[in-house]
Amino acid sequence: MDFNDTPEEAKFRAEARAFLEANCQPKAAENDRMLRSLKPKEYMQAAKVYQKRKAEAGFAGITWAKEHGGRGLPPIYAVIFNQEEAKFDAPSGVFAIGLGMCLPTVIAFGSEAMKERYVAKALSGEEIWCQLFSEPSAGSDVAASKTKAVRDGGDWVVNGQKVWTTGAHFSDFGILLVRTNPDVEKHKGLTMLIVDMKAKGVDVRQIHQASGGRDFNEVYFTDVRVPDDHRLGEPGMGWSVALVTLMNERLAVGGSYGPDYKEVLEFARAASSPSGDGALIKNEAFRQKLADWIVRAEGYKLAKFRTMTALSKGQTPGPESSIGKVINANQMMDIANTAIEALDHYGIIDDPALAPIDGAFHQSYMFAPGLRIAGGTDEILKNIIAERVLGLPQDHRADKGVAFKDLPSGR
Amino acid sequence: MDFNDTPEEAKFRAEARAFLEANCQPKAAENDRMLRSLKPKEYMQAAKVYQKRKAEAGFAGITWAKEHGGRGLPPIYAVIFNQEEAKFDAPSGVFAIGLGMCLPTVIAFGSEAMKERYVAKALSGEEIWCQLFSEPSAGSDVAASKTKAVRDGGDWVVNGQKVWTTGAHFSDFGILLVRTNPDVEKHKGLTMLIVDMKAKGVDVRQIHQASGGRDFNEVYFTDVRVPDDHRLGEPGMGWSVALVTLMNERLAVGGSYGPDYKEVLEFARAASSPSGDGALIKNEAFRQKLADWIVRAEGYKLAKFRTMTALSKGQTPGPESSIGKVINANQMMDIANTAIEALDHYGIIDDPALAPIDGAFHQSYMFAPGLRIAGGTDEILKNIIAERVLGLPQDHRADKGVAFKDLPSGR
Amino acid sequence: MNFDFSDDQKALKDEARRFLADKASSKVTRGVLNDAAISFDQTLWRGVAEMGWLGAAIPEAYGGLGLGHLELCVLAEEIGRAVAPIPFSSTAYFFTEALMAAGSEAQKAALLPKVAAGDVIGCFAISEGPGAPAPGAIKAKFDGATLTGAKIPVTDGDCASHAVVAVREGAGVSLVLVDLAEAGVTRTTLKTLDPTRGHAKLEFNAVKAERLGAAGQGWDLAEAVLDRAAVLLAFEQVGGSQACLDMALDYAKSRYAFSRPIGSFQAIKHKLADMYVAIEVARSNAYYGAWALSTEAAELPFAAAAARAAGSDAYYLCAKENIQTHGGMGFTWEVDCHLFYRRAKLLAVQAGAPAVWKEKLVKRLEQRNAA
Amino acid sequence: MNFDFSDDQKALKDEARRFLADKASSKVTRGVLNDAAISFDQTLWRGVAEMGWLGAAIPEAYGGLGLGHLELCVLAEEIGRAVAPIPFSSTAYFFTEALMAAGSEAQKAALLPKVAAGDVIGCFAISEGPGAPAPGAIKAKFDGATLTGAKIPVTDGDCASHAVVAVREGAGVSLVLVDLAEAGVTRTTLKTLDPTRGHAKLEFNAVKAERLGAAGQGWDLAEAVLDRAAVLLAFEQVGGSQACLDMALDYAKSRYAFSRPIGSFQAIKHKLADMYVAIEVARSNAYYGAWALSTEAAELPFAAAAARAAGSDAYYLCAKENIQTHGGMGFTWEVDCHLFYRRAKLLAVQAGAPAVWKEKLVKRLEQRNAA
Repeated sequence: MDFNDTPEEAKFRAEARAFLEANCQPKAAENDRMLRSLKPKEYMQAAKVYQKRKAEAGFAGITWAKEHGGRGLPPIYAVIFNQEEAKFDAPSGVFAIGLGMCLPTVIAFGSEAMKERYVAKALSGEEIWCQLFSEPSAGSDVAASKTKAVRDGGDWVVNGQKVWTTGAHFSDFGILLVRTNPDVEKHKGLTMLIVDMKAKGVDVRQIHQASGGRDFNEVYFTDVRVPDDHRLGEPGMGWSVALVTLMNERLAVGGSYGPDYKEVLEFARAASSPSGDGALIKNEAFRQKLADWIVRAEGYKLAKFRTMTALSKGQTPGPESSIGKVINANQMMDIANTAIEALDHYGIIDDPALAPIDGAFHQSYMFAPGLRIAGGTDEILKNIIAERVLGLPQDHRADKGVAFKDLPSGR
Repeated sequence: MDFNDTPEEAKFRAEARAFLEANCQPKAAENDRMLRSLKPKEYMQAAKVYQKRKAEAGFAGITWAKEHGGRGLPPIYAVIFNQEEAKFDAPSGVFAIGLGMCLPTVIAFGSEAMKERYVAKALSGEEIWCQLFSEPSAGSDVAASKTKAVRDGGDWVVNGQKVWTTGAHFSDFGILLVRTNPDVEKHKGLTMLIVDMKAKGVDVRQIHQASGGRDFNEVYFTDVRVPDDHRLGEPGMGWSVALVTLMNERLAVGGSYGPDYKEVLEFARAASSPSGDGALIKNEAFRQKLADWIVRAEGYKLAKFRTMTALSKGQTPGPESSIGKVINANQMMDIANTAIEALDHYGIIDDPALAPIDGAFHQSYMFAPGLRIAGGTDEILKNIIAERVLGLPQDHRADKGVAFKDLPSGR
Repeated sequence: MNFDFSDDQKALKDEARRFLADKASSKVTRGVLNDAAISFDQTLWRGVAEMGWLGAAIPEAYGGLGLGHLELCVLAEEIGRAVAPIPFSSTAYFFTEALMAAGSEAQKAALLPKVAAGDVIGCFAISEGPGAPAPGAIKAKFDGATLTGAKIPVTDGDCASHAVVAVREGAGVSLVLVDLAEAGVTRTTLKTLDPTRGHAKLEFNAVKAERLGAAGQGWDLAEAVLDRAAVLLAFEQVGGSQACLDMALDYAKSRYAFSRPIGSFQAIKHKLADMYVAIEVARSNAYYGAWALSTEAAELPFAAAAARAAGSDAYYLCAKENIQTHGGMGFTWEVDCHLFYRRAKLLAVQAGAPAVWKEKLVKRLEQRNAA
Repeated sequence: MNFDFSDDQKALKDEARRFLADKASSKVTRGVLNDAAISFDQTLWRGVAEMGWLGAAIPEAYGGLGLGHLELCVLAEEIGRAVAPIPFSSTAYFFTEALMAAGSEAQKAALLPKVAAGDVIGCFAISEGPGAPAPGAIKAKFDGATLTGAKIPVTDGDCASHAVVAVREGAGVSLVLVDLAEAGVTRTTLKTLDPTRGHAKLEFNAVKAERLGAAGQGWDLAEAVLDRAAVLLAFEQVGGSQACLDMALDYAKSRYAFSRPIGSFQAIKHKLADMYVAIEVARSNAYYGAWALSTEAAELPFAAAAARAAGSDAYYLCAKENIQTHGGMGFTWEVDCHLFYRRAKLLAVQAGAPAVWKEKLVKRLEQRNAA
């Protein structure tokens, strides 16, 4: 056992580091606070410049085939670059969904013409992509998507609504899951399209979150015309296309957020104990909780090292990576709640100027409930672990053999 | 709000107390440790004598109609007697299931002749009853009982096996749920019989529990003949009969077991803290846990007072009493586990001569897993709360409209 | 055994629920939530005053209804259920209880009628920064006539007309009564997790104040007031928890996923059953607190701590799992889930965080069962 | 990045699993469980010795295989999975590690070969009664030549031939080596929650003993041995947890209720998913401990504490929920669930209960991030 890179990996890591040092600032704090409220225009400019350089330097699409502008390297190299990039204030977030989920789908199912048209421009950051799957009545059950596309000559005419779309308001294109045949079973009547987000009839509205932020959007489609040559996969095959896209999602959302346990330690040295005597860090109840957080945080980090090891041996990691979000979202909430309560009455103050760590605990408290839901609820992820990792039988399927239009749908 | 009896209740309580003082010894400890291993012969003798006196004094069947030898009083009076009886070493346990579950069923569904024959003798403790519902492959799903009864002339011929039968080895009679028609739906092919536990072909074997004790039995039936006049309700109506019996069960198992929090406090004053400095009771982590136990134990006790209040106003309590076992079984395990771990390495010793409180924590540790299962698992009880208290829709029923014999049954 | 509210009290509860359903819909709460300039809803406050709720536990001699604390408990539950955006708890629990416990005849005669009429908004100022307040740590000073120091945070401190303040006086701690209109008072509104209630930092620079109760008795008085308020806050927590469960139930029955009501899935069933169990435990402990409060029983300190601990845990569980049950919808600003999630945290930390009350509970158990 | 065991180590693990499936079935474990007179299985012990496992981490110079600690870790996982009724941990983790860490050349030469051959059964005696042992509390005395005092409990103390004992020597604590065949040793077998392993109270009355390591260094040595043993015990805990999950999975897939496999109900699915998550966390922390142990890394104390805390929590969860998943069957003596539930508690409390290791973990975090 060792935590060392192979010689090739070490060489690559050095290159990556050199590129990053040349192109961005190292991070102030060790752990980033992602998913804060929206990035401003200037950020977007910087992001595009950075992505262009990244592509020129060959650090975009590291695992992609050379023919698509990639470098054809095994996944471990992408992980290594991400590890290094995470140490810098690299504005790569806005491309994550496009390059991580959308374009791989385009590459897998798109025509030569489409790949020609879209892949390079996405890789170089010229064009930004979003993913349009979830709907108000199709969250955990994405395959229940209702957004309708009807064939009209050479086009599809799309009407409906998508929701929780990250980055829709600054995206140029999106991959869109639509219902093209309501007369067959739920999973069999879906089709995947590439939609121009600037097209007539596309209306993007930001969602006001319970946490106060506006990180996501709803997207309304009114008679939006999509040429049939912008279809990914055959009509009715949309679900199999979507599965390819979703395979990558959970990896994307698995990160750990909020103050890490080292920051919690610093906080606890400064804060006072609920029992009134001395510092919080001296409180045994708090120490036992802190130990549990360390164990889970380390366990999650080390599990990722095991995944990396598998990658580095050329194996592909399975849905076990689902455990990350289940652990982190709940732990983030528990840490935030414990810290806030440790402040006693003062804990209600969430003004970054007055609250510890610029109000990071309070942001965690308000954001964690969303994290328990985004990219698969705790319940869905546990189903996935139970069924795909542990091989337990599926729950009863009420929709088996029933035409989509005849399924009960409630509110 | 007050915790006082009404004048009538107070009068009754005084009578009860007088009877108890005259007939049994007050308890040494405040909380009893029920469900220990089996009572010896002498105990059985004492129990029968006590029950006879109880019946003569009119404290058996307090809520039963006068015509059945009862006193025709509202349920609150039974609760009051039980409260008082609980303060004494009263050997009433062996009659609990018979008088609490079996005989009410006999009274509700039995012929005049059967009531004539059985009710009085049960009430006076002359004859003891048990309940034969659960089977190896019908636990949570009791209605899936397989034990077969085939009509032969004036008799039913019973073959099969029941399990987890409390007191079968010292019972004279039992109410027995049997499958009389496998060709109809699960719930429609059951019938309830009264079986003579001393009859030919009835074989009672004690179950060796994981905890080491032998509190329950398996009962095997081989060509056991039961006269048709010992049927309770119509053939095929067994499930509705069983529901009447089961209504009372959860109330029966809802008690709280293991050391109570006052004993835990005593223990914690004597034991030493895991952090090595001073007594366990000074340890803040332990204190927070103790607080949680107090809150739940008090909550459970006070919820029972609310139920009593309803009873005292003539209302009947619903399945909300299910919360008792869910709270207590898990808390019993948590308390036991915490106490054992607080003893560090020494905690592994379960010799009553060496372990605290005569090994009560260790007995709890080994018995609690059974308590989480007996009389409805945590999962079943939560389903009951969800469906019957909260009115949530039933889960999908795979057995709807399928003949019992065609149902998949696994192992 | 009569461990329940009377029919009259239940009727009052129903009346309160109907009134609040009409006058304190979430639209009203959001009015305060969305406007940083407003710290409470004037109309609702007036309405509540007209209903006489502010004087429910105030003797008729002082302009109250003289009903008693059981009545105040049922009102508290409904106010908690409605997440009402008014300084009710600060005024009717903390300020009024402090006045009634320690106020001189003159003080009571001067203020209680105005409280009952809704013309005085009270607040209770102990905290002086992060962490649980301790008698030794109180820095705000009282020289017998004037008060100097700072209190942060003070719930409803931005809209209150009067404050009861814990101060250092000589070696000990006293409570003093302050008219916040006096010269030398500076209020700074605070941004908090629960903007549906007002919070402020109160700074006092040689502000005229009068003692409430005897000098040096302040800490014991404060503890007594906190115990009484704890029971009432526990009822707000029970009401809020129940509202979350009701909301989650309603959604779970009508929302479909995989062509079934999500409430037919065991994961949701057991989640809601856990909420129900937590509420039953909290409600039962709250009732016991109500009994102790209304009878001035010696069990009050123990019962109050248990009620408060149970209420805080139940509300946190119910508020977060109500969001979870609602899925994505529950994380939107438009759906009310977050109103409860925010209020749950305020009710958990004001007047002492859960860990503090659990510590008190064990201490009081130790006292009750002295070794 | 190579955070996994090598192919050779995995092959050794598979070999161990096959061997134990054959030689250490639950029938063998029950042989010890059901016979109070037997404290371990002789045949299995011999077999394990012949496989060379006892000497896996002992250098060839001392008769061992000289493989190393990573190999010992994979063996520990399989031994934990099998709930093997043998004094393996006491001998191969505690006794051997103590000897290798502090033994003189003579001591090592005299004993290690016998350990590797299975002719010496070792045990590690620190506890002197309820509560976590502390250096100040050690009462057993060593006068430079003989040992007097009592140790309770000592895991495998009833079958061990030798013991490493923590003793008071002057002001400090030392470790001494005792041949339990010496005069003055009294053993009293103890009744415990896990009868598949032997436990005893050892009383020493002026028993001949020799120092292991320097005088006064005993506590530091003991701590070092405990850290090393903690990692190995964590692997036993991971193995036991995994066995519980496998058992529960197998049952959940084949057991029907309401005409469906119980594993198709979300309550069971999520229960087993929770077990899986706990095991992944425990396994990852155990691997880190293995790395630190095998490389003598400075991170060992931190890693060992994390591995032990994670292992204890995971095993308790998995053992109790495995019973719950089995329902009534799981509560019978005949079904193996309780073997794991019993062993889980032994592994949790021996060498320090979970709370003790969590406290160590935080202390070590504080040291690592000195203020």
